[in-house]
Amino acid sequence: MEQLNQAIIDLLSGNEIFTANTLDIYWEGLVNTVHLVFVSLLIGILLAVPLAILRGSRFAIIKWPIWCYTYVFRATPLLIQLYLAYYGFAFVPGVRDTWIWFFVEEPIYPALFAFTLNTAAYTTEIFHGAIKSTPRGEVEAARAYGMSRALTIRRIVLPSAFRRALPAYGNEVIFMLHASAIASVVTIMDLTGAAYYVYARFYAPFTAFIFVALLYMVLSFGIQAIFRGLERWLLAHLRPAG
Amino acid sequence: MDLAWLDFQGYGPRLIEGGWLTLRVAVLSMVIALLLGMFTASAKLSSSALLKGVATFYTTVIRGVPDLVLMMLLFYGGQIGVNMLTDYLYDATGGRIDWFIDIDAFTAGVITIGFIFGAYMAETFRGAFMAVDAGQMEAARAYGMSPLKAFQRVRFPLMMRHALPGLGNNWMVLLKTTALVSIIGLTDMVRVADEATKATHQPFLFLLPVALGYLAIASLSELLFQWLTRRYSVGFTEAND
Amino acid sequence: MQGHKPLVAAMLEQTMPEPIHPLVITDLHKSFGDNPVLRGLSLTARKGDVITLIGASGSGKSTFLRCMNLLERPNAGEIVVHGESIRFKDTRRGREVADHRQVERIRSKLSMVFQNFNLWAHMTLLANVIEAPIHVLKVPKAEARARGMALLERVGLAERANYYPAQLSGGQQQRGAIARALAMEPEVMLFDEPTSALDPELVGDVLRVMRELADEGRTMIVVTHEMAFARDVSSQVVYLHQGRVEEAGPPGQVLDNPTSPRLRQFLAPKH
Amino acid sequence: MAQATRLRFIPTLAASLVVLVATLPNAALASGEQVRIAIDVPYEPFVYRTPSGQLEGFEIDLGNELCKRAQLDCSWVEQGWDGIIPGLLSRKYDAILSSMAITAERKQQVLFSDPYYNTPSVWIALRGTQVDLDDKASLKGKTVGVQRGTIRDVYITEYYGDVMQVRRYGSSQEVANDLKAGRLDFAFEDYPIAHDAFDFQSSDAPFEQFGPDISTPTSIFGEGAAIAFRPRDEALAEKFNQALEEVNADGTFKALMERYFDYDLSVNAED
Repeated sequence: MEQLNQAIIDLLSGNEIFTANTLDIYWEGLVNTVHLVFVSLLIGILLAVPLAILRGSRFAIIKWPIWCYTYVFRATPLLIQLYLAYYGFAFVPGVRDTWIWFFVEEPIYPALFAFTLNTAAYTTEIFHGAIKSTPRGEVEAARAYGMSRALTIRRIVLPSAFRRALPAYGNEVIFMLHASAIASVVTIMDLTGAAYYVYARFYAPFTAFIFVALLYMVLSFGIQAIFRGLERWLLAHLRPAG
Repeated sequence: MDLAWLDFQGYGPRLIEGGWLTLRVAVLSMVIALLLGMFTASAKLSSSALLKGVATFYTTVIRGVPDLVLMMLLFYGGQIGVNMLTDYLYDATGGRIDWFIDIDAFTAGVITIGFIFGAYMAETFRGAFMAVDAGQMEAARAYGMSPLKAFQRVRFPLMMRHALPGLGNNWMVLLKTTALVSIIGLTDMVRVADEATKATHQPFLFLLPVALGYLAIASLSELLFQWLTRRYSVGFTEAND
Repeated sequence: MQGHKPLVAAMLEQTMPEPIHPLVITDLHKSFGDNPVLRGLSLTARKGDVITLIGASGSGKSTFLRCMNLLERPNAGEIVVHGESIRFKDTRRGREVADHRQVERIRSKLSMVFQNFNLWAHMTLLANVIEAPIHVLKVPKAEARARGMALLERVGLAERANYYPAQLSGGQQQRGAIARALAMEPEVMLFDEPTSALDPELVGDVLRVMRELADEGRTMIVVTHEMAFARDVSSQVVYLHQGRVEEAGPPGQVLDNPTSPRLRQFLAPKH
Repeated sequence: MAQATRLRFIPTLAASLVVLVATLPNAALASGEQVRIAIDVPYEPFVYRTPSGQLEGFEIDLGNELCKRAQLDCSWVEQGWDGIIPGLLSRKYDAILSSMAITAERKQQVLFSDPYYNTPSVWIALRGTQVDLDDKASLKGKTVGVQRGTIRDVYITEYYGDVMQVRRYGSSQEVANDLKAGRLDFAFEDYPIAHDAFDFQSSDAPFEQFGPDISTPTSIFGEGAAIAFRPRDEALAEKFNQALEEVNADGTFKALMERYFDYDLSVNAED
């Protein structure tokens, strides 16, 4: 720890790239990135669970629109979705007098909107796949013991599907962290935005981008570690007795 | 029928050019990614600790850092690296070799995306290499095939069957990642649409057709991969198919 | 004598009110598409009966069992569980269950043990046992736990209560599944080839538990290939052939003196 | 196993290298007489792209004129403002002709020509906005947009960063768009840009210049816009200086200026 402190002090002395001022900007960027990713993942997963269940519906009228939604959002770049969310409503005449304006005024809301719909689409497909691969016998056993359809989904299908979806969802979380870097194109001061700012201000692309690259790596590894822990805990049933 | 709207307020031809650029960037970087991935996967499976270490470092770093940040780093870093090399040559030869190699935005974009997806491809190929039964290779050698021939005739087709789903997936992600080249200054279709949107304040007129363009490319490639999958899984089809 | 009730029993039925049997099935029909699988099957399980269904594969014995708790939907016929008849309604798509709540309630009285155990993989053994009692029968958690542990003790798996299914052998899983079935305190237990998926050396433990249940006087309907079990334990053996009852009666009669040539051939030692 | 892996390694290595090298011809070998000039597009009316993709504007005309006089083979490179100095230093191009103000900070990185125009910066807001730029309390919570990395970004961050919400954009056009869309309360822009985008001279324009022209402190706003070069390219800078002197002397500069502006933005205009 002391060595680390010393290293930071060495780094801070005698340069203008890592001053208290720029570190403050990086910190703001870090907070914004984490906030953006966390909120969109949270709302995304809340949307994805019901969508994933309905995606497996017998009725074409329910199944088909959800398939369309996930297909379109997965086949087009998030950057375009972000642009559409950011510019799409801003120039509609009269929009300023409607409640929608609240979501348009601050750049964070269009960004959250685009990110949430994007991650919800991917998460829906991940969960749908996991639900589909629930062993039929387990569902049958639940039904045979008098569980209703809803209770079976709640107690058997979802808990088991969540566990199976965990590794894929962990990847989605990391993808989302990486994808959030484009938030900087709509003026959000996220980590990448902070790097942009520092390098535009001090003409040092390397220091700024290498530094945020390292921060992103730390975040990525942190997320990986969390998911490994989750898997150890929630996927205990897959490990041989020990 | 009135086709005037196809002009897209004068941006039509550039949108199409942008689409063509998107396709070229995607295909060329896919080629680089495939080769780099194959190479890295081999390095990871080799017995050399050095190769293994370098390959692991490469894939770990790439997968820990956002594409956009890597793009910025490589876009400038690539040029600076080349400059350092040419400067060294200049000094070392006493000024007889005076080169300047200009990495334009297109080259930088293609190499950068190829470099990023090489890491993802490496994981796909590594899985596929390991899935190929070692016995099959031995059989090929036993029948007197040369190593190259054995690779070409036996290991490669066998491996492709395992690699195809991952490759298809990576291609889709790569295709969408090309949109980021608009941020480092390449006039792909996203950039043209963005420029037009900012100038005319009509986001839906420009961004929606571009989204449809991606959708079309994605759907076509899905069909292609389905066809390839069928081709490479001859003899492996499951009984219930 | 075969197919006729003993005289005394017949006389008793006339004078005394009809006792409520755990399970009475009348004239059950089932077809998959155009392919009839069950062609008019009837069966009465009195309290304490152990009825063994035998027959070649494709005879419809498993389908029959799965119709009893509506895992398969019969096309015609009546199912009465403890005096309550399952209601159906006719829709454009054919005969459907009229009241899903009723079916769920009735299923909770008929516990099934599956060929492939079908334990819930993400739950520990104990959690498997107490899941349905808590969420279907609304038994208080503490009570369900205590009873669940007692049941695991019974089937010899008390120390494995906190293991996950994947960490247990097939035999242990099946005994766990039996404990799960018992936890519902069912009117009737349905066994669907409970030993077919087990390694031969693990079959014994499962059969021993089933024997004990029979001795306790549980009402059981068992689809099985274990002829020794059928002979020793059942009160009635039913031989199905192509969706019909070919022969039925006490094991001594059906297994030792089969009248049907098909049953005789079915019972002949195979090499 | 070790042998097998090495055998597969060699052909892939060879193939990879061949293709990597084959992609390099895209990288052209530049000769000495060619000059690549970077410009941040759009910065109307200094530079903008027509829908068909043509580059037009005052600086394009000026640059082309200077190159003609200095007998240089010039080409334009489009580059976002953020990276325009790093790109110069890493030799992606040889000069920046993009309304870059001469500041002490930038002088440490690049070599500047003589300035070719000088304009103040201005605040723009919706007509009738009621705040006092000197009273920071009245600005609390207001949003102001600037182009990232410009002298205006530096000024706003330094003087108003503590009370106002500063939004930094990649291009000045985006600042104007978001002010028009209502996402911003203020924009802080170069005078010609604001003039062009908001037309605030006409009395019925919805936006107006807010407060006085801002061009001090000089430590931030510098001494006017100039062409930037790498520090060691003094000869090249000298050629451009000479050409600048010529166009100023023979009235070409004035003629060009009048084509795009109805006011004077030459360096000595304010004197």
